[in-house]
Amino acid sequence: MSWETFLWTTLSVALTLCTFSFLYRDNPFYKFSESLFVGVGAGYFTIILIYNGLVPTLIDRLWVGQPWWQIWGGRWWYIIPALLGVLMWFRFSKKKSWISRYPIAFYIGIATGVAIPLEMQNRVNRQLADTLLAPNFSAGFTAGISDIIIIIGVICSLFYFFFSVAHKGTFGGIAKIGIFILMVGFGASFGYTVMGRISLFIDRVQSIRDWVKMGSDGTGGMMAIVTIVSLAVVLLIILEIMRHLRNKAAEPTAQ
Amino acid sequence: MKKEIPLLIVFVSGLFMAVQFFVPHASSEFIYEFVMEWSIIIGIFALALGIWSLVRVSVNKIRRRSENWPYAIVILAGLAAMMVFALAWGGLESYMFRSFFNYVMIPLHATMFSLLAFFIASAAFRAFRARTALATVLLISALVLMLRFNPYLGPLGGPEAGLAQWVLNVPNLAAKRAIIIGIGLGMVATSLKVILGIERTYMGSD
Amino acid sequence: MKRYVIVFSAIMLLLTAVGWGQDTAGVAAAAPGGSPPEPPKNVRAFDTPYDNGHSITLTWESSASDTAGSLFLGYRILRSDTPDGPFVDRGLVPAGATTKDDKGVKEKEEDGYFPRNHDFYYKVAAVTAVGETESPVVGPVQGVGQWYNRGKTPVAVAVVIFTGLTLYFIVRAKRGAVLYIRPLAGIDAVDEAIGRATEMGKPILYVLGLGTAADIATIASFTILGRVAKKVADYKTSLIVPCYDPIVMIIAQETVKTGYYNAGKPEAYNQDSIYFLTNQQFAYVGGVNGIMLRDRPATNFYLGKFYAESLMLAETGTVAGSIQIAGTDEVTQIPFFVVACDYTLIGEELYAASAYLGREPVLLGTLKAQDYAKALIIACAIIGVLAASFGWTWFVQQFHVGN
Amino acid sequence: MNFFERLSKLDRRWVYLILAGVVVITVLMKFSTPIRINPEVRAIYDFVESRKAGSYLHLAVDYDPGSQAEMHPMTYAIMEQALAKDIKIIMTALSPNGPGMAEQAMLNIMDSVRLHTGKEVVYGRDICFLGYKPYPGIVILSMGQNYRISFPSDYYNTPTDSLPMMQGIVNYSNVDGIVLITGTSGVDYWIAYANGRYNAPLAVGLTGVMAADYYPYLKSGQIFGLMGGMLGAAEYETLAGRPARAMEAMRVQVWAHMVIIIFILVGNIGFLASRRRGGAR
Repeated sequence: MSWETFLWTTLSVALTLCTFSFLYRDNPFYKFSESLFVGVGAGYFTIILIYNGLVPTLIDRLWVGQPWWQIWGGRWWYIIPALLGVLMWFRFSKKKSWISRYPIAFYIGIATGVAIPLEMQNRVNRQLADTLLAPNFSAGFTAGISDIIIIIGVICSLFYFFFSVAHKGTFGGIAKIGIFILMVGFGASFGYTVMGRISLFIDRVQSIRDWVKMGSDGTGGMMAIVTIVSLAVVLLIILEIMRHLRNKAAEPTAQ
Repeated sequence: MKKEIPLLIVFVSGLFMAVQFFVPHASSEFIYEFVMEWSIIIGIFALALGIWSLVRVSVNKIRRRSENWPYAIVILAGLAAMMVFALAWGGLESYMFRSFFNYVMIPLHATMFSLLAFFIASAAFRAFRARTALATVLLISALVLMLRFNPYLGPLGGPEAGLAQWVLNVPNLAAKRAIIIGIGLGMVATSLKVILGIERTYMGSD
Repeated sequence: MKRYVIVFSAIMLLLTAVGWGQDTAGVAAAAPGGSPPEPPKNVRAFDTPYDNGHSITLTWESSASDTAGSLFLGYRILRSDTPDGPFVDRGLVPAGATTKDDKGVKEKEEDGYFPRNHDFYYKVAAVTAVGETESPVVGPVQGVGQWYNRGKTPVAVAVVIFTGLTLYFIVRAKRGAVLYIRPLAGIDAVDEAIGRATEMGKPILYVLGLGTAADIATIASFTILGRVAKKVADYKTSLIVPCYDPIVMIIAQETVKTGYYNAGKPEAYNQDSIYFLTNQQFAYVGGVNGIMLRDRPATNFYLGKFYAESLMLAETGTVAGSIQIAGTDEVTQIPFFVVACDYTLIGEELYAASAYLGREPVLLGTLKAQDYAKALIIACAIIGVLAASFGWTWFVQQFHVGN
Repeated sequence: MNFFERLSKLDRRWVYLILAGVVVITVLMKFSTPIRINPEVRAIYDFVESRKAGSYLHLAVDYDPGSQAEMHPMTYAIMEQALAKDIKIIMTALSPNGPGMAEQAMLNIMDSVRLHTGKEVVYGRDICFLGYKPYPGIVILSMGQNYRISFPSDYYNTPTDSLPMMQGIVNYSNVDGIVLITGTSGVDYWIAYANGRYNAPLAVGLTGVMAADYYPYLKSGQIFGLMGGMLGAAEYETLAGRPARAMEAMRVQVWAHMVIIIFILVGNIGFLASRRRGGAR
């Protein structure tokens, strides 16, 4: 194992431990790793947007190997969105910042215009069409009953979402069944997701284990670094416990 | 000029895109794709404003020596480092840029994400209490799903796995479907309000 | 010995027939010891309906050799510019299929370009281990683009009905009709939550989620933010809005400014409190979590698009002791908010919230339209299920949306 | 504050600490969870176990790197078992990213069998990997006729006929059975064609998400065995007496879930008990 990889891995293990310290409480180690992540993340995003966004969607299309001032050989009409983009920068000026509303209006108009038929189709038409099925009793009694429960469930839950009718009387009763069905669904969703999430933490524990292994299989220097980092962590924990005990002794006992 | 024209732009471009949906012809597809690229390009130019805002807020923090100001330096350093690594040395292939991505961003990303395991545990502990009938229903259906793959309790494909599958496929499906239909109507209503100019707070005040 | 020869030649023929590596299409071979398959019958080629024009649909009736248990491998689609060939292999369809769209992309300069308004001739060949038998040539046929997609008619009808309802109720509301709306716990809590922040002298945190300004959930969140900002200005509390997307940040700034302006306090508006944080999902979560634990906001709003971070934010907010009001259209994340937050706007309630907060008659009118649409959907569902149960398929088919 | 109230108001950090502790301990300790074996997994194990030395098994490795965490342990366990019993394995990969998975599994297993049993596994004599071809439906059909139609040569471009173990092996009727490990919907082709048209005995290993949908095929006898997800793999490792990767992941997950469930129960016991003591409020 090369020193280079080992040192980079040590850095990532250290940052991992800093982040986990958040579970105990906010502290300088977490603040550091969080700020680093925010900065590095924003920088990474910027670079990716320049190289994978700006260059292929705009620059490569405007300039096709000609002298830089001559854009006519490329797809010159891409100058229009570029100008719209530049209009956004009028926000840097206090007086003229309203000009930036033009590209925003365009952006919002496109987004909402696309959404109207698309969301109507995907969320309303398709979901409704999928509901219009005869209960399938040929697949067994339970299957048929389940189909009926689905239809009733959808209808009752929709009752819950009525805004302009008071949830009272029969209407309120149906809406009440609806909210119960919604809760069953929410519980199921929650329980279903728990399975996968633990493995994320398992993966982090294994990566720390691998790093310790890397150090103990490596040279004496690597071993020393692993030992120092581990001792530092243990020391910090001990200091924290002592601080905690001291504070507790100083406080008047609760109750 | 300041407000009427933008509202007109919203109306025209919105109506145009709504109609475009029903036209399968290649020329309509071409316009759709071109317009989507416009949105991407506008987004790229907007990024400059985003970065400017992050830098401004951080610099102000440092200048005013507000609480936790040293961490604003860390933010700026991280931002500058990534930009310099890539722009000065070899773009996306730059050694430092890639190493920072692999050994700083990826582990921080994975670790931050893995905190979710703990939050799930504490949320379950704190909130899954049989306080009301509704809360009890939520609790029971979550437990049914959590127990489904537990080898201490029964075989895979056994009755409780069947029950879990049923809860997932029947009441859960009904609930999801109703929510999705409602969301669809809400989205269309919101979009209509924006296109018609009824909802215009986002457009500024003057 | 003779057996080996037969097996060997059969293998060689199979290799030729299935044609990996080489384009040996069109070589129909008779095999010793077996008869070639029957060709597919009634091959038809026509312009694919309701598309952009860069596609042609082929249909046929199964070859008599395509039976269960047989060694039938599939159908090969062959295309040419002239009736006499040469024919190009356009792909193999597995046994049992009776239709195939031969299509490509519309960009001339790209691979897989499929010309529009161009004459083509087709053959369909039945392929077995023994050989290939081709149908007669059909054509000429052209791919033509259409100007209206009839498969989308149900969507068009739905949009027209819904728009009509919305306009009708807006007009009615403008004329002064009084509309009732039922109370919504999450909305009623907003005033209380802002008041609490004022009492405690602590800020309010408003998170717009991970959506871009092109997501309708984010747009809905802007409309809520505008109302919240007005109340915040009224109460003289401060507002923090960390953003995930630069355009979202810009629009959020405008929105909050409008809110302060509407409250008559434009001078209290501070642009720096609405800032861009970062565009990496978990870096953003880390940043927002940090704000929650350091600035200790009295109230957190999470309205917009949220993914795995929903629970991470809500749990940290609980630790910080904030009142939390959440709402998202991400169906998988709603349960986490329901479990961890004080108030959750479930699905459609998120889109209704701005009307609730603003209480303007015009906006309430749109809520009424949404309710009528739901009533219509429920009616269609009941009639449709009954129709399906009694075999009245025509009614059900009217709801089917094509591609 | 009584015990139950205290319990229901336990600081969240204790929850975190206990969960983290359980995960770390279960990752580091090498114990196995009592896995209850399901008949559909045992069927596969018994099938391989009852083969005579020198018989053939077709192992289809049709998964992508994305599902390797669940699928690799199944592949490894079956290969180890078969090779230890001198059963010859024919491997194919019909998912675009499958060949890399199959080759990795094969090379690792050849090494580990050599290491553990001292037995030399020879490519071409004991095991072979025919490679990848597109159009899974057609490939599966053609293999029912003759392996050489789709695979005239193996993954390494050696003519299939020159592999010693492939002498006299024409199609599915020459192998004792097919075990398919997959994370893709290609499983439908295998059931319809390999089993449906050629009556080849077929067993499947699927991702946890997919497994539930295939129990009907087990009932109808179209597949004779089924392993679902990490748990299925762990069951197989238990049967084979070599708890490994799946077992590690499984014991951690199972215990972590137990902790969460126990916390939910403890929270509720505390809550209900303190409410009863507090009387009607």
